[in-house]
This record gives sequence, C-alpha cells and structure tokens, in this order.
Amino acid sequence: MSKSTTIQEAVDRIPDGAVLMIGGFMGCGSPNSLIDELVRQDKKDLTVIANDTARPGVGIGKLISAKLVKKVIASHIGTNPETQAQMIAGSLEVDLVPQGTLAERVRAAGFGLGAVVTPTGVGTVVEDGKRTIDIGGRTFLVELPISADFALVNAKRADYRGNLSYAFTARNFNPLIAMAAAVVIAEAEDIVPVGSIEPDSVITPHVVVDYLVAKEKDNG
Amino acid sequence: MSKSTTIQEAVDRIPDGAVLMIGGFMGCGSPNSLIDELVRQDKKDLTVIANDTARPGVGIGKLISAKLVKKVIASHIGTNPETQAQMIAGSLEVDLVPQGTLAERVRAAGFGLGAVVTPTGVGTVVEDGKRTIDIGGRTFLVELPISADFALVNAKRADYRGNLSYAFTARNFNPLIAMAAAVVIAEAEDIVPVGSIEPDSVITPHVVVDYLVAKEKDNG
Amino acid sequence: MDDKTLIARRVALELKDGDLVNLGIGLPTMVAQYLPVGIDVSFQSENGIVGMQALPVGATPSADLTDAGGAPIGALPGAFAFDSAMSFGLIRGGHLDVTVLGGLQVDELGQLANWMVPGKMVPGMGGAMDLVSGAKRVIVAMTHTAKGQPKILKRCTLPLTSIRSVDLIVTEMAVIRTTPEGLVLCEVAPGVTVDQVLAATQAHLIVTDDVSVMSVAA
Amino acid sequence: MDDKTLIARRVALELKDGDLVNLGIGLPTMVAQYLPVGIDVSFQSENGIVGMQALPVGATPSADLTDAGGAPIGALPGAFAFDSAMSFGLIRGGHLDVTVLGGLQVDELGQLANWMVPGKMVPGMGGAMDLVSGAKRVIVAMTHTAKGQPKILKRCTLPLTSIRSVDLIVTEMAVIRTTPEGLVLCEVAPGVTVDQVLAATQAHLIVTDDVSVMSVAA
Repeated sequence: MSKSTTIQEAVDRIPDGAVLMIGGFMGCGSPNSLIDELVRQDKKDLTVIANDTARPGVGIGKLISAKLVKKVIASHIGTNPETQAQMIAGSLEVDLVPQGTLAERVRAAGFGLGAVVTPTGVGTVVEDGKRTIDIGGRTFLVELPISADFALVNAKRADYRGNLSYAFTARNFNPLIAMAAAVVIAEAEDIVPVGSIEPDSVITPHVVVDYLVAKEKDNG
Repeated sequence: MSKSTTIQEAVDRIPDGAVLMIGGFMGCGSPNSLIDELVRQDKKDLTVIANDTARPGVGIGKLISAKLVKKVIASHIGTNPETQAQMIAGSLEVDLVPQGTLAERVRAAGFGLGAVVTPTGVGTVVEDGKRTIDIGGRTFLVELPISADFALVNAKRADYRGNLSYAFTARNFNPLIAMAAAVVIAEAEDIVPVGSIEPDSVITPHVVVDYLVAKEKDNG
Repeated sequence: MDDKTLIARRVALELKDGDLVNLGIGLPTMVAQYLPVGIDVSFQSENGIVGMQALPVGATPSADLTDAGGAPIGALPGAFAFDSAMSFGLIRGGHLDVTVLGGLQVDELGQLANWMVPGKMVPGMGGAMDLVSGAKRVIVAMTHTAKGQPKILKRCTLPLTSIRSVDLIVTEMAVIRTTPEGLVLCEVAPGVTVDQVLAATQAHLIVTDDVSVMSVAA
Repeated sequence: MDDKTLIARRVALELKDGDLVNLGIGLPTMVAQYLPVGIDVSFQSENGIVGMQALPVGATPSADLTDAGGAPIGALPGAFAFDSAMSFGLIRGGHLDVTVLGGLQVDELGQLANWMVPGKMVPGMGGAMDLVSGAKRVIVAMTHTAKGQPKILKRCTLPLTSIRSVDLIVTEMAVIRTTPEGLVLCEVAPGVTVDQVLAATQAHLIVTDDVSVMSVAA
C-alpha cells in the first residue's frame, strides 16, 4: 500500500474547480513542485485556502499569475499586487480572515469541532454576517470550520509510510491543512525509511497522508 | 533570570486550596517528584484537573490517598477505588468530562478561545446545564475553557531556559496544561544546555514555563 | 474457543488494510491478536500513540510508553506520539476508521450505553464518548447477555455514551447490523439458532433470509 | 536622528526583561536594534518561531527560516518553531507580553485602524487583529501625522483592527497613554512643545503637569 507517486500523477487527481488548501507563509514552506505542476497542467477555477498569496512568481503567487484561481481565502494579500489587481477587476474573489482565526478554522475542520469561538474580529468588519456568543459577559465570534478537497503539504522529511516532519518556519499551516482536507498530497524534500523519524518528532501522522511525492531538487 | 529551583521551593509557592492541573495518564507522564512534595508539605483542599486519578499509590492517586483533594475534574476515575469511595462518602467532588472535551477545554483556556464547540456528549448527561449551538443543522455542545492557578508538568528534557520536550505517551496532557495555568512548574528528567533541544523538537516553549525542577532520580 | 475469543476473532474480520483502529480496554484489545494475514492496520492508543504493539517478549518496559490502561507496551517502526488534543483530533475529526468498544447495553436505535451504572459504578467516560461520536465506524464487542439478562434492548436504561448509532454489534451469539429500519440479524454463531438469538434479545431484530453462520479470523 | 529611529528607540524602553514580544513589519521591526543592555527579550515571528534574530553576517540563508515578510532570518540558541495555531495560541492566549504595531489611525477610545483603506488598499489583516485582541500590551508605533493630517483622531474613519483599546502610542512627537478617561499626553519629543502636539492631533489629549521630555534607548 505505497503512497508514493509522481508529481504529475498526484496533480492529475486534482480536477478543475477543486478547493485546495496550500501550505506556506510568504512562499516559505509552500509545496513548489506541486504548484508548478498545477500551472503546467493548467488547472482552472481553483479555490485556494492559504495564509497568503506570496509575491508574483513565488509559491502560491504562481497560481495567481497564471490566472488559475477564482477564489482565495487568506489572511493577507498585500504583498501580491496581481492578487489585488484581479480582485479589483472582479475576476478573483478574496475572503480575508484573521490569521489566527484562519489557523483555528482549519484546525476545527480537521479536529471535528463545530466552530471556533474567538475574540478576534469582534466589532470589526470581520463580524459582518456572523453569529456572536456571550461567554461570561464577553462577546466572541462564532467562526465556522474550513475544509477542502485537497491539501497540498510541504514537508522537510517524510518516511515511506507518509509520516511528516517540518523545518523551522516552513511548518506554518502545513500540519493544520493535513488534517482538514479529504485528500492529502505531501511533497517532501527527503523521503527516508520508516523508523528514521523518531515517534516524538512526527508532526503529521501517516494516517492522514494519501499521496507522497518527492520535491524536485531545484524547486525549494 | 534562572527558572531553576528546588522541588521544595517550587511546591512552597502552592497554597492550600489551589487549583492544579497535573499532567499524566494513568500515572504515565505525571510529575511524581512534585506530587510527592505536595504530600510531604500536606497541601490541603486542592482542586485537581487531570485526565484521571491513576491508581492508589500511583501518580495523582497519591494525592487522593492522602486526602488532599476536595475536587477532581477528570475523564476517568474508575481505576482508583479510593477516588470512588471518597466521592460516594461526599468528601470529594468529581466532575467527569469526556477526554477529548477535557483536552480541548484546557487548550481553549491556553489559546484564548471562548469555548469549545464539540459534538461529543450531545444528548447525554454531559449536556446537562450546558448551552448547545446549531451549526449547519447539527447540534453541538458549547463547553467552557478550563484554566488553573498552577500547572505541574512532567517533561523528558528541559533546557536551562525551560524549553520542554516529551517522550512517547508521557506527553498526553502536559503540553496542554502548560499553556493554561497562571504559573507553570515543570519537572524534567534531564535538564540540558540551551540549544540542546532543536527548535523543531521543542513542544512546550520556555516563554510559558515559570519554574523548572529536576526530577528525583528514583521517582520516575 | 471461549466467548471472548470468538467475539474478538469475528471483529478482526471487520478491519481493512490501511485502517486506523482504536480498541477499547478489555475484550476489544484481544482483536489485535487475530488480525488476518496481509492486513496492515495501525492501532491508536488514545493516551498518545499510533503504532502500538504488545511489549515484545524480553523487552524492558519504558515508563514513558504505556497503553490507555497504564500497562507497558511497545511501538512499531513508523509509530508516532502526540498530545491528548491531537489524539482526539484524530478521533473526532473523522480520521479514525474503526473503534471497537465494549458495551453494557445497545438499543433499537443503535445507541450504546457503556460508561456508568448510576449508584453502582461511575468510572467516567474516559474517551468513550468521543470515540462513539467521532469514529467513522463503531463496533460494539460484548457478550450477548449479562447474568442471563439481555443487553440488546428496546431502549437503553443506562446513561447513553452517545446519541449516534453504532454500526455493528458482535456477540458470542450473533452479528447485528444497525440500519435506519432497525437492528438486522446478519449472522449467528456456529451452533446457535436464530430463535435462540431472538430469545436472548429484548430489542426487535429484523430477520431476513440472508442470515448466515458467523465466520471468524484464524 | 530620523523620526523612525526616534520612535523605535523610545519603544525599546518599554520592553522588559523576560518579555515575549511580537514586532510588526516595517518601523516596529527596528525596535529590536535598540534593546537596552541586559534586557533579555524573546522575539516572536508569527509565521512560526520564537527566538528570531537578524540573519548573522556571512550566514547562508535557509529557505525554511524566514520572518513574517518572507525575508531570511536567523535564530538564537533556545529558539523554538511551531505551527500557525500554536503561534496564535501564544498571541491570543495571553502569553505574548507586548506587540508593537504600525498604525493608520488611533482614536480617543484607543482603538486602532491599521489594516485597510477601503477602495485603495486592501492588504488583509494578517495577524494584526489577533495581535491587538490578544497581546497583554499593545504599543502603536507610528508617525504622528500623514501628509500633514492628524492620525490620532476623535473616532477612526477607517475599519478598526480591534475594539480593544491599545495601551500606548509612540510617535516622533509624543508618547500618549490610553486610559478609561481618554488619551493622556505623557511625553513630548525633544524640541517639541505640548502645543505643537495638540495642533497635530485631532483627538482630545489630556495634558497634566507631568508631561516630560521623551527619553530614548541608546
């Protein structure tokens, strides 16, 4: 029951119109080989859930530049003028979510929780259209879980079964999205024998990883 | 600004009547040196928040046997007949919480969330006296955060600053309670130089640890 | 073979290659011994590990590696350890394929009661409520009766573990599937008749022409 | 010294030994350069590390270690890395002692607007809303005016970042503390008069006899 596949075959499984969660923070920790293959295969009308859209030509920014994305759910798009331009032109829908709320909403989906109850955004435009709840005299927003069809995860190391570990700030949203999508495709810099990652150092467990691909070496 | 102290001095800071979170699961991963010192100093009327009360003479069970506990918030007490006997006698109040809900309620306190929205317990006695919320046609319980005055944390390794790592199933509730208490006292099997635990392997960060003690070597 | 072994062997046939499985303490734990050859299943211990195995013969127990009952275990290559929030994230989040739990009562709605007997036994629910609410598939492994009294009832009289219906009930007498129409008798144990099962069951059982004889794992 | 350096040096005096501090991108990042000697502060980068430092001279950048702007950084011994949920658990959970953020507007209620200008600039709030809602202490570090117009107003006209009041406002002209009674002018920059501050401020400032001259870190 090997999960190993090629980058091309993994991306073949993603249809036009798919809802994708993609790891990374300003390009750091994004699955760049999978992103390049999405562009090569010209997947269209994607919904992308990610922290940000990086910069033009970097990480998720490549999908924006190629006009493959119809909707973005992110905390920040300010560093990518193409995202802003497409949003203003009306060809790209952007849903802005506070970063900590985005993290918890993705986690809630992966952890089977019904909602996130957070103080962040109360009394701001983030509250618009949402329920609030009073807990002990304080008002909180009720934010709904966010799930996806696919999670594209970037790992530092994977073992043959799909256990994953991450490096430094390249971890960011990767472990969260790996729990929250129907199909999880992990791209790893190194793929090592089972048992090489000690049990206490596995961050994403193999039981949630569906496909495993090796990162192209020139594509960090 | 050293956090290192002795077991005695650390426990000196805990007053009678304190609300304590204590790590461990059936004794595995409990801070046994701190527990022994609580017994030695005869701290009374404690409230203990923990997964379970282990067995008589084991881990948290020692506090029960010494009749130091007035209230337990736990998921399971069935393995400790003394807990059950004190509960039936009316000298010990027991609040039973589903294990996954307990974990999330502790986490919610530590992570600044207003509540946990979970399907667990809906329609059972766990629902009694609690609010429910309908999300997408499904009913969830609104469970409140649980915090504490002190967290007594058991770690495998600590560095001098208080960064902590754990081993195997001794991790359990320890990282969660370390985020949720006003004062965090960590007991570590090994205390190593700063930089000895690689950044990706730190589970509990030094910034939440207030006091650090070395586990007594005969007290695993 | 004794009743518990029969039940464990029958439940073992329900596990599929690649499954993540949580086995309750007691009878359910025995299921791991009878896994069919060629089936690669990962076992979760909810205190914080996937990839647990029985402590290998001759291995020194580690105080840091125990099962949910506190007893020493081992771990297979590729095992991973985690905290209690992640443990129940796997369970509640729909990542756990199967949980096998003991039962005190199951009723016609498929509802399970297995965590307390008011006034007599209040051990706490531990992880049971999360397991039944969250696992993709819930199998109850229990004796068909207790002291001669049926445990499969019209309605549970003990406090429920969850309002969610379990999926399958395996006893030493029968295999019963829950459906929206009610409990369906699927299999009877070797040497047990349908009438004997019905007599030992308070709940209404739907009996079709398809009732077969229980087969078990080697 | 220029305005930004003045502001950064003044803010640096607010940091205390043992603090966990998050510095926003831009001007706030400069604060780290002016930490008083003997003060041990941990800096969080919300993309996933505490213990960040500027990339040491001559060090090879790692693609896996960047600041929240995506630029290469280094890390000190004792640094720790974490995912985005833990990052904001530290922020929202009251573990972050101080956040220093830039501002577009602050009003008499101490409310900050710093994340969008409708119709002109919609970068997204990033972590700003969580930081202002969650940090123990919020310091706004910004220029006192923009194109000659006051940024400290009676009421913010731009969308708020949080309804929670910030704690301190540091500009090149003044240090202003928020209180339940309103904004209190605490310090004026060297060479700046109280009247000049009042003239450059739309909000009402409470002026007491205690106004001192701003001191700054070396």
